[in-house]
This record gives sequence, structure tokens and C-alpha cells, in this order.
Amino acid sequence: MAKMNLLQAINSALDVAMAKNDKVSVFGEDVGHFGGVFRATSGLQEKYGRNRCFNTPLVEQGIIGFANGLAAQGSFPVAEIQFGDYIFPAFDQIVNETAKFRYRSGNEFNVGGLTIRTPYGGGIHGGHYHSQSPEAYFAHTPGLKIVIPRNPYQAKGLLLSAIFDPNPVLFMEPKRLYRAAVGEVPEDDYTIPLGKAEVVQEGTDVTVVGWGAQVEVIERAAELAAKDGVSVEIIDLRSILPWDADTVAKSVMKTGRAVVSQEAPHTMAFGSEVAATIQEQCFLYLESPVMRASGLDTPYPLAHEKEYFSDHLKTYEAIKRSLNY
Amino acid sequence: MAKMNLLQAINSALDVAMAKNDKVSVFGEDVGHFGGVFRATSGLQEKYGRNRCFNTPLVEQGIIGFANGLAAQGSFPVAEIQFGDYIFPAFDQIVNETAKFRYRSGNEFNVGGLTIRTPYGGGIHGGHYHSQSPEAYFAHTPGLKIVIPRNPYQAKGLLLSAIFDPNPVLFMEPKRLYRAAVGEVPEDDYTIPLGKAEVVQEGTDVTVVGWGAQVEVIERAAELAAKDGVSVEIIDLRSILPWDADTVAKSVMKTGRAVVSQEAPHTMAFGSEVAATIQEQCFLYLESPVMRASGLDTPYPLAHEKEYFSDHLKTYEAIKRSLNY
Amino acid sequence: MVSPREKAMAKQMAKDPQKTAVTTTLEVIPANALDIPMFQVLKEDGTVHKGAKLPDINKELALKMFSTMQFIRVLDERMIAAQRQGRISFYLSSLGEEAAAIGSAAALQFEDMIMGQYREQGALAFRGFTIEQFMNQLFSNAKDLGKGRQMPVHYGCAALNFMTISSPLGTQIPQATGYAFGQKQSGEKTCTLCYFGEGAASEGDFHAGLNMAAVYKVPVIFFCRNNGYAISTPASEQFAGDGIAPRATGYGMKAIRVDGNDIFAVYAATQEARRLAVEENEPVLIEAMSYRMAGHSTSDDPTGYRTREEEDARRVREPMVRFRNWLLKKGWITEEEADAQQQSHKETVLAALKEAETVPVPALEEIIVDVYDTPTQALQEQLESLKAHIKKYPDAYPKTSGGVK
Amino acid sequence: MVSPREKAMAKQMAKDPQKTAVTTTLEVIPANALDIPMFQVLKEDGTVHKGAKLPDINKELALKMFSTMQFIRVLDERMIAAQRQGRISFYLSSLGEEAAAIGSAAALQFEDMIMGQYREQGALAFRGFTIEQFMNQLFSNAKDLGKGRQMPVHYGCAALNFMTISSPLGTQIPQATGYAFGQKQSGEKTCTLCYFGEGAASEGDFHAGLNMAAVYKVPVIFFCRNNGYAISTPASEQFAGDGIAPRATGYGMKAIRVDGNDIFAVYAATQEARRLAVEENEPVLIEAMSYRMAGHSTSDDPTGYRTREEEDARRVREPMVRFRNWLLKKGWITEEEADAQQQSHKETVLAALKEAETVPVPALEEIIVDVYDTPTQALQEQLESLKAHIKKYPDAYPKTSGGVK
Ligand SMILES: Cc1ncc(C[n+]2csc(CCOP(=O)(O)OP(=O)(O)O)c2C)c(N)n1
Ligand SMILES: Cc1ncc(C[n+]2csc(CCOP(=O)(O)OP(=O)(O)O)c2C)c(N)n1
Ligand SMILES: [Mg+2]
Ligand SMILES: [Mg+2]
Repeated sequence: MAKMNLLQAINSALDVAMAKNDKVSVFGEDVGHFGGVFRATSGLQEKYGRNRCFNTPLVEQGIIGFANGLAAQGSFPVAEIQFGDYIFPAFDQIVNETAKFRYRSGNEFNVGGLTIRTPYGGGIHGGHYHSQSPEAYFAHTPGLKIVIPRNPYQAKGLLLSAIFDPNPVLFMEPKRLYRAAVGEVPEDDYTIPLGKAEVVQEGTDVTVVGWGAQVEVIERAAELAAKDGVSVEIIDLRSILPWDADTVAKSVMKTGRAVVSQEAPHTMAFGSEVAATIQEQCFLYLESPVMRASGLDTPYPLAHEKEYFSDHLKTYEAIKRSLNY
Repeated sequence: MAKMNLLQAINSALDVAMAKNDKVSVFGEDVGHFGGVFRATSGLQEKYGRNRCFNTPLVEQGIIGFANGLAAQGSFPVAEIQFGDYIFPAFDQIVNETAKFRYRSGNEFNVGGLTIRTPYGGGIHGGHYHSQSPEAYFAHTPGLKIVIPRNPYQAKGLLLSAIFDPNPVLFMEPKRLYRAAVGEVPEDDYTIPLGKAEVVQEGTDVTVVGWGAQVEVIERAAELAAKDGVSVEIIDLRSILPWDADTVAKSVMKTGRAVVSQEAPHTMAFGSEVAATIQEQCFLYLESPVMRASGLDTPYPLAHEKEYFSDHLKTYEAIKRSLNY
Repeated sequence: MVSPREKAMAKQMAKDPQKTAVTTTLEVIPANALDIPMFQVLKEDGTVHKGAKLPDINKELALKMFSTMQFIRVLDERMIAAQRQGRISFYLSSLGEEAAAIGSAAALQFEDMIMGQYREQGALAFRGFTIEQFMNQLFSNAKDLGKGRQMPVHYGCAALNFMTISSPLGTQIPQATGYAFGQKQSGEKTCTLCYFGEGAASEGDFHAGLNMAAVYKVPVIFFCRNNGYAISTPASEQFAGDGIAPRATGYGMKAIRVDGNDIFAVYAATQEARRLAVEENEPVLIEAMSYRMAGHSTSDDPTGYRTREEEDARRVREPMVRFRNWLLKKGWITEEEADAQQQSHKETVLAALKEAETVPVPALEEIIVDVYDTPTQALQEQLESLKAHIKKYPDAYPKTSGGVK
Repeated sequence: MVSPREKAMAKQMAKDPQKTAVTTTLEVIPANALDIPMFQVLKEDGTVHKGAKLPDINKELALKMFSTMQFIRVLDERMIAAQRQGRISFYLSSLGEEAAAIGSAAALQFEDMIMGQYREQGALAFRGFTIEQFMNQLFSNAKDLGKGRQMPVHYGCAALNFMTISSPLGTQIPQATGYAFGQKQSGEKTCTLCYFGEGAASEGDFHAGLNMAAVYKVPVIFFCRNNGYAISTPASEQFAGDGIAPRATGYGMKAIRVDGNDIFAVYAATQEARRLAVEENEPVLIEAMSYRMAGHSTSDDPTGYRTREEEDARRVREPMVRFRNWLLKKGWITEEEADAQQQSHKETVLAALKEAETVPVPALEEIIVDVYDTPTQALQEQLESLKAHIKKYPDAYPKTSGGVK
């Protein structure tokens, strides 16, 4: 065990994966010698050489197209997209190619070795294009897995699972926590299963669902609620696709109430799927509608970031709305 | 009035718009002399010249990038993407640029004149890449409008609204109905408001929500239900973004039950947003959960298209599940 | 006018000391600064240009290439007819471009990966894809390697190192760069050949794939079939430059322009490109000039956008007669043998068609297979309710209800 | 070796009869088939190359260009310091590249549209963006034309025909083609100038924008600032070709390579490009060779990826001293005047900074404005609940709670 922040945990996962299997390579804009703009790939080029850790030209559609080909060839590419906001030029390669590669070929070919890493989320004064939480854009895509860790321990274990999972994985890292989240992380290899949610805190009155950096926000909201005597069960989805509806449904059947708290704009955020599914599976147990605390339906603003953000207070208010319905 | 199929109605809308305002131009792959692979732009180059109706090189990101610039300059570009399945290379230009152009500039600039037309949907033996219904991918994008007509009359009226609406509009055309849907259409200019749903059929027992080609499927399901003595209220959303939650909520408060029927894969389809919103707004009125009839969570298959499709029988079964809950 | 020191500084600035000189007069580089000729060995009549060097092709190989050409032409003709008869939903012919696909595939090693666009059935046939395999794909039946999931002509075969075709244009170009990167890293002396049309070369993915290949120096051959059209769009509305070949220079990549209707020229060019790719890690762009003699696909009618005269003018340059004439003159085949071979292909194709038609669609269970390596719980549930549904309405799903227990 | 008829046929095939000749020997076009020199007027020491022609620039214009250069350098320096002091969150300097932006902007007409990447503050200042306008944007305050929505340096001003900057790289390139198409269609004799870095030129949007411009022959100037780096990535890992200029030939477009640190060369090149664009509808690609003397932005530390020696070697070529020396020698300015001007810029900048800091953030209501032309009902509801929320927790939203009634 060692104390690591989230970035160091990512770096450690990459290091373990590259040491373990020489068909693992990492690349992206500035990830080579420089180690990435957040330094997640720091030291890897020195250790594993320019053939396994390298810069790409500035072209996201090329990075993922290249990675798809490399994965099809039998490698385990770990491609970095510098910011989640810049993943959209690669949307076609991800949604039409990566996700459909195995199915369309009848499993003659697959890109299961592919992992795409990208930082996401706000709260860092990044405005429109350094703050988005684009997970919902990808969640409508059968064939893809989407994973989001909330702390260093998860980051390393989930990333190691993602890299060697026989399916392509979009791994989204909460950049607000890169240095802020610090915790004990095993130095060796370990994995955390994909597709399984985690009950972060048990409770009896209301289930609050979140993922990634938002879990911390929910924890703060739960503390406020606790002062009112409300017992909150917190669930961290960890995987957005496929997602663990069972764990959420089980919890909601117990508490009778559900809230989703999410960073992205309200309409068609992943919370919509959670709410739609939960109301279906738990209809007779629900004492109030599934509530959603979300970002506003606007592009991500800079000066009004605080106001835009679905913070702990808005989440707390959603919990209260759920309870007082 | 004249009898037109859906393609002719589109063509007529373009003709009216181009005649009315010489800053309207239409372009895309093969839309020039040839008139588009579906012939939606047939005759327009002859009539308005190569400067206002023209072929583009084969590059969707370029078509929309170009269209964004042309719209910013003050024109009304109507850009065609040959198939909805091929819109993804333009995802960045649409989601990061088109949708945010006005907001990010504080309204110094806007691309409100832009309309993007694209055929969508299955049922034509098109397999993976000529069948997708990608509306949900775009519905998470504040700043964009998304419109889907279900018949020739709507197609013309909504398209004319879209072209001159001061906001960018993604206009998705149900290609299965291009020639199959025929109806009376005014030859002149007329508009249908964006953002407003239409109650296609009034009923008292259950509200079924759909859009585009799926409305016809719902009508068939409603006929089956009618034979069981069930009175179905059918709502055609017409606009996916912004969408008319009020009309749906009002209906569900009356019927107490809701079903969404949609072509796209189940998870994170637009029905998820409808279900999430309706359970919130109509919680105390709902006698059963909002049900969804959707495509399977797989890429769009060819040989098993019939089995994959959320047809009238599956919609009918969803109605029954809703009633017998 | 410029001091040596100035020159040296300028060179340093451009990163590559060999490259930039200073000029003190404003020079506008003209729009067509490069002049790239087209390599040709066989004249239209099948005779060899004086002084031209034939590639080293023995009789066996030459006859295999020719037989494949004849086979593909028969297949294309037959399947267009089958589509017209409503027996398959879609087809796409390679009429007039057989030499480009077959000549290039013949110059590769079997271990080299081929990534196609969709009009390179000749390359696949040359690799050994059987007529049964073609037919099973075209009929989307239970024996299709692709499990009936994609439209006709979206072939693929891992055993033959032929990547499954995908409809979105250009996507395979950066993928080829990535595949070749893996080949180079693994140390095997193989390469990737990537086909695409001059239309697809307009996509952003083309730019991405070629630039990355030049930077990483991977063993990839980009093989552009410039057949003059992208559906109805003529090359003149696709680009203003002198075709696709000069773009290579923009990426610092080698290029060859070849007559795509001359199978020997294509073979020789690809052989040299392969040598450069595999032995010198130099990616190469080949532009093969040809003409799409058929409509774009069975959904297309070219009379809407080009004239019979134009088609006739191009027909005289077509690749098969040219090759056949050479073979006849060479004495490697007789008229009778060639005709008999074609007749035999016809019979094979027809028999296989009839057979494939009778094979049922893939089992319903396949609908959720291969989305992930193993079906998720949600997919299994979706399959179960689909089965229950089909059991309830067996007549509505006639192709699969029989198999649902 | 090739008959005239052959030649004619080959020409016809390539669509443009002027272009393709036949060769019967296999010619591999080398990776760097083009040799594009760099245009320079002023030597490093500010003297004019023997025989070089100075552009027609009068004293007033020259002094405006110089003053803008000095202003931008002061602004950049001051705002980097302000960022270090925590007064603004982010800044991005154009140190060393001032001549490229200012020299090119000066060669345009005011009505021409400028679309920037983010390092062309010099062009904007030349157009007349005031120091107050700069500061209001940098402080995201209520007076910012962009309403405080984007990060610092994302300027934009309709009145000055300067398109609002957007972070995603390369997106403005096809947009510039579209904008110029509209200009051409409207018959006004204007053009669009589009700036981007050599890094952004790797994006698919670059390919799209340039190819379309060449096909449509629109009045657009693509101005590539090749400053050797994209954040930490050196040009040598960005592309293998000889810079960006040769790519123009691939699109059938004219090109000029110019010393971006020589303001006269930049001015002359842009003036000629504008003439070609507006009068001959010929899009032009200009590649301006320069060096990013600062870090990429205040978030970057270049010592992690390049040496002091390299930076020092480039510093001697920097554009401002060169221009200043020329002005001094010419007698259009004295040392004292130049210094005084710089001092005065410093005071203006500091005063404006202090002023902008005191302006509050935009009103809360602005948060939903401009998503659409008018706020939707859903947005109005979201604003109402946001207001109610802030009223409940005013301390948590100190910047806006005062304004919520
Ligand atoms: C991304 C994308 N856009 C559009 C299409 C529709 N489409 C299919 S083939 C084609 C023309 C391709 O022309 P070219 O690349 O020259 O190949 P050719 O058909 O001439 O062999 C088009 C536009 C597509 N398949 N993918
Ligand atoms: C689509 C996209 N990908 C990545 C980034 C992150 N990014 C910002 S600036 C930059 C480097 C740009 O280099 P260049 O175009 O050469 O311009 P320069 O900074 O040198 O002026 C990168 C990678 C971005 N803004 N947009
Ligand atoms: Mg073609
Ligand atoms: Mg740069």
C-alpha cells in the first residue's frame, strides 16, 4: 500500500499493465516524453521506450482510428484523449467502429483490447471546453463499456480491469479529483470488476445514485441530510455501460426513494436512464418520483460555474424533495 | 393541395424556401445535379443554379463545418447528411460548435440559419449502417433543436419552420416513409411550430408516445388494442429538442398510463428522457410505470431486422403490460 | 542575397535542416506544383510498351490472376441479376476495376492484412474466399462468417487476413496505420494494404491515417482506387488537385501513380510499395487510375449523371480484355480455354447461389452474441423476452419462429 | 514510348487533360518532392535583404503595427503575471509570434472576417479591440462581450469582424471556407482569414476545410502559424513532411511560405494572398515559420520538453527587435519614443486591469440567455428554481446572490 493521488494511481495502473504485457502501449497528445498535460503517463516513455509510450499528432479521430486498428491486430492500446471535451471528433470511430467491430464481423475481428482514457468534468474553471461530462453521449452505444472511478483505489483497479477486459472500454477520469483525491492504493496488480455498482454508504430513507467525482458531492449532501435525521444510501455506479440496475433497484426497493445527482446537463443525461429504469423496476416501492439533480440545460459556463453546478446543496435539496413529496 | 409523398414534400419545402430567400442554399453528397441519393433535392440545381444547390466532397465534418461558417455569415444553409448513420464524423462540429456558437460568443455570432437534414431509421434491409435512429445522441445538447416529421404534410411544414427558425435545427427524415407515406400537402408556404407535440388520436386508457416513422407503428398497435376495448391516446412528439413535456404530461394525467415506442436501442434512447420526466411530473397519476418498447441493445442487425425491430406487436404488448400491471 | 548563416538559421527553424531555404522574392507556389505521371506497362491492346519492364510473373500466377478476374466478373454480373430478381437486397459490382484489386492483392504476401472499402472482391477471391463464402455473406444466411449482420458485400475473413468491411467511408484508413504499427512492433515482416476510393479520400480519417503513418513510418500501403466517381459526384467536384497522389508529398510520404487497368503495372507498383513498406518502413500511397464501369451499386442508376458516350470512351480501356490479349499472345491461354474457364465459373456461381439461398437465417440466439465477448445480463433478458414474444406471434417472425423453443 | 493517343487517353482519364502523362518506368515520387523556400525581407538585424522589395507601407501604418506589437507584448507579460498572482485563471501568450498576427491582419481590409485559433491577440488589437474589451473578457465580467462564458483569451467581436474563438482545434477551418463561400455569394469583395497552428493542421477539419475551399474556389486565406510546438509535441512528431505548405499542392491550392518573424514579409505575403483570394477567387495557404517563445499557456512549463539552449537560439530571431531596428534606422521612431510608448502601454494595461477586476460577474439571468434565440420554457423554469435555490443559500453563491431578487 502507498498513498497516491488519483493521477498517481492511474500512472501506477499503466505501469503495472505495461510491465505485465508488452502488447500494452499508451499514446495520445503530449503523453510521450512530457507525460501528458496532467502527467498521467509520466515516466512511462523512459521506462518502456518510445514504441510503447508516444505522442500522437493532434487528431482525435486518428488516435482512435489508429487505436482501433492496433487493437484489431491483437494489441492492448490505451489511447488518451486530452480532454473529454475533445473526444467528439472521434465519435464516429468510437460509436460506428469500436462499438460494432466484433458484432458486425461475427467475431472474425474485435477491438476488445482497446481502452480509451479521458479526463472529464467541471469545477476547475474550465468553461465550455474543459468541463463537459460526456458519458451520456456514449451510453446509447451497445458494444462499448464505460467506466468512471471516484478515487485512487478505484482508478487503479478499474483501469487494470479495463485494459485487459476483452471489450473496448471508455475510461473517464474525474479531473477535478486528479490531485485532490488521495488514498491508500496497493502498489501491485489488482482489479475491480466492471459493470458492478458499489454501495458506498448504507441507509434506509433514500437511495442517492451517482458516479465519479459526483459521489463526493453526494457524500456532502448526505451529511447535511443526516443532520436532519435522514439516512441516505449512496450508490456509486462505477460503470455506466453496462450498468448495474440490480444493485440500484434492490436499494430503492428498500428505501422507497431515489435521487440521481449528476454533473451533465439535465436532459438526456445518464440519470434519465437510471430514472426510467428504476421507476419501471421499483414502481410499487416508490414513495416519490425518482428525482434528478443535474447541470442546467446550457453549455458549461465559466463565470456562473458555481451556479450551474449540481453541487451538494442542490443534491441535498433534491433529497428533501424526494422525502417531502 | 397536391398529393405528395414524403420526399416530394421535402423537395417542395426546399423549393419554397429557396424561392422565398436567396440566402437559402442546399448542399451535401450527391445533392447537386443528381438530386441526392433519395432525390430529395431533385431539380433544385436546375432551378436555382450551382451556387445554391451543389455537391460537396465526401466529408461530413466538412459539410457541417462549412455550413456552420456559412450560417455564421448570415445565410440559411440546408446541409444534407446522406444517411443518419454517417452523421457521426460531424458530431464535433454539431455538438461542440453548432450548438454552442451563440452562447459562447454572448450572441456576437450565431448559426441560427443552419438546418441539417438527414434520413434515419430502419425497416429497409439496411443493416448496421443504413438503419440507425441517432436522435438520442444529439438530444443531450442544449442549443440544438431536433425535429422529426411523420408524414408529408408535417415534413414540409416542419422543414420550412426549421429552415427559417433562428436556431440550428437537426431535421431527421424517416426514410422508410420517403415513398410509402403519401398525403395531401399545400403547394405553398406554410409552417408547423417547432417544439410542440401533436395529439394524433385521443384516448382515455393509456398514452402512447412516439415520433417519426414510429407513429405509424403505434397506430397499428392502437388498432390491436382497440379490439381489446382499450382506448389509446397517441402523441407524436414532432420535436425531440426542446420537447413538449407539457402535452405528454397532460395526457398521462388523464390516462394514468404511458408507453413510449421507439426504434433506437433501448438504453439511453430518447424514451428514457420521456419516462424519467413523466414519472416525475405525473407520479401521483400513474397507475403503472412508464413502459418502453425499443430496439434491442445491439447494433442494428440485417438478417434479424424483423426480430430486432420494435414493431406494432411489441408496442401492443407494451400497452398490455401497462394496462395489466 | 542570403548569407550562409541566414540559410542555416532558416533551415534549423523548419526543424529539418535539409529542407528550407530562404528566398527574398515573394514566390507563390502554384496550385499544381507537382506533375505525377501514371505508370503503365501494357498498352490498351495488351501489347507491352517498348522499353517497359514486365514484372516477374510466372504462368501459374498469371493464370490465377486471370481466372480470378473472370470469376469476379461472372460473380458481379450474376449477383446484379440476382438483385434485380429480388433474391438479394443489394449488390455492388467492381466492373472495370478488377485489375486494381487483383493485381495489388497478388503482389502481397498471404500474411499481409488487407483492409478494403467494398469494391475489392477481387482481392478477397484471390486470397481464396470460396464461392460458398461469398454466397453465404450475400444471402445473410446462417453460414455467413459475419452471421448475417451486415448488408451484402461486407465480407471479412480472419483466416484470409481480410478485415471485415464497414460501410462508413474512410474509417479503415487510420485503422490500417494502427494495424501496421502493431505489425511493425511485433517484428513480423508483414504489412497492411488499405483500399479506398478517391471519394473516401476526402474524409478527415484519410488525413489522420496518412499523416500518422508518415510520422510513425509503419509498413502500410494506401491504395486509392481513383475511379472518377463517388456515387454521382465526379472527381472534379471531389477535389481540385491533380488526383490523390500529390497529397503524399504533403505528408512526407512516397507515392506511385499507376494505371489501375493495367494488371502488370498494378502488380509491379504494389510489389515495390511492399518492399518499401516492409523493408524500409516507408508507407506508400498508390493511386490507381481506373473507371467505375458499373453503377455505384444496385441502388444507383448512372444514366442520371453521366453519358453513354463517356462510358463507351472508357470501356475501351477496360482491364480484362487487355490482360487476356496479352495472355493469348503469350500463348499461356487459348480463346477456348478462356471461354471454357468463364463458362465453368458461371456454373459454379449459379450452383452456389442456389445452394446458399436454401440455407436458413442465423439462429435467433445470435442476435445478442458478439455485442460483447459474452452477452450481458440485460441482453440475455432482452433475448428471453424476444423469444417469449416470438412464441406468442410465430407467424409475424417466420424466419426465426421455427427455431424458438 | 507512349503514343500520342495513349497520352490523350491518359489525360482524359485524370479528368484534367493538362495533368497526367504516362510513364513506362516505375517512378516512386519521393517523400519530399517539393522544395518550398521561405520568403524573407528583413534580416535578423532589421536590415533589408539586398534586392528584396519592401511592401508599400507608410509611416502611419508601420507605427500602428509597431505600437500594436509593443502593446501585445506588454499585455501578454502583464497577464501572465496576473495569472501567477491568481487574479485570472488562465492566460496564453503570443510572445515571439506578434509579427505573424499583426502583419497579416494589417494586410487585410477591415471588412474581411478573421477567424482565429487563440494566439492572435495581435490581429484583434490591430483591428481596434480596446484594452477594456480585452480585460473584460479576461476577467469574465459583466462587460465581456462573451458574457463571461468562455475561458480567458476566447475573444470575439462582431463589430470588428473577428469571430469568437472556440477551444476545439481546427473547427474554424472548414467554417472559414463556409464563411468565405457566403462572402463570394454575396458579391462583396471581401475574404476570410483563418489562423491555426501547425498542430491543429493535423485535425481532420483541416483536410475538410482546405479541400472544400479548393473545390469551391472561395476567397479564404488559411494562415498557419508553424511555431514548432503543439503544447509539448514538437513539429517533428506532428508530421513527417516539409511543414504545412506542401499540403496545398495536394489540394490544388496555391501556397506561400513566409518568415513569420519578419513583419514585412508577412504583410507582403498576406497582401498577395488577399489579392488572389478576392480578385481571382483563389484560396491560398500561407505557412508562417515562427517559434513559440512562451510556454503553451500559463498551465504549461516548457522546461519539461525543451532546452534553454534551444530557446536562446530562437530568441535571436524574434520579430519585435527586428522591426524596431528597421524603424530606428529608417528614422520613423527613436529609442526614446519607442520606450515611452511601451511605458504608456504598461500604464494603460495596468489601469484597465484594475478597473476590470472591479466589475461584477454577469447577472445570473444571463446563464440561460443565448442557448437559443429566446430561452425555452424549460430553461426559464430551470432559472426560476436556480434563483429560489440561491435565495435559500445566498452565502454559497456569493458572486450572484446579491443580484437575485
Ligand atoms: C461516412 C460515409 N459517408 C457517406 C457514405 C455513403 N456512400 C457510400 S459509397 C459513397 C461513394 C464513395 O466513393 P469512392 O470512395 O470514390 O468509392 P467508389 O464507390 O467509387 O468505389 C458514398 C457517398 C458512406 N458509406 N460513409
Ligand atoms: C480538438 C482539440 N484537441 C486538443 C486540444 C488541446 N490543445 C489545446 S492547444 C493544443 C496545441 C495546439 O498546437 P498548435 O495548433 O500548434 O498551436 P500553438 O499552441 O502552437 O499556437 C492542444 C493539443 C484542443 N484544444 N482541441
Ligand atoms: Mg470513386
Ligand atoms: Mg504550434
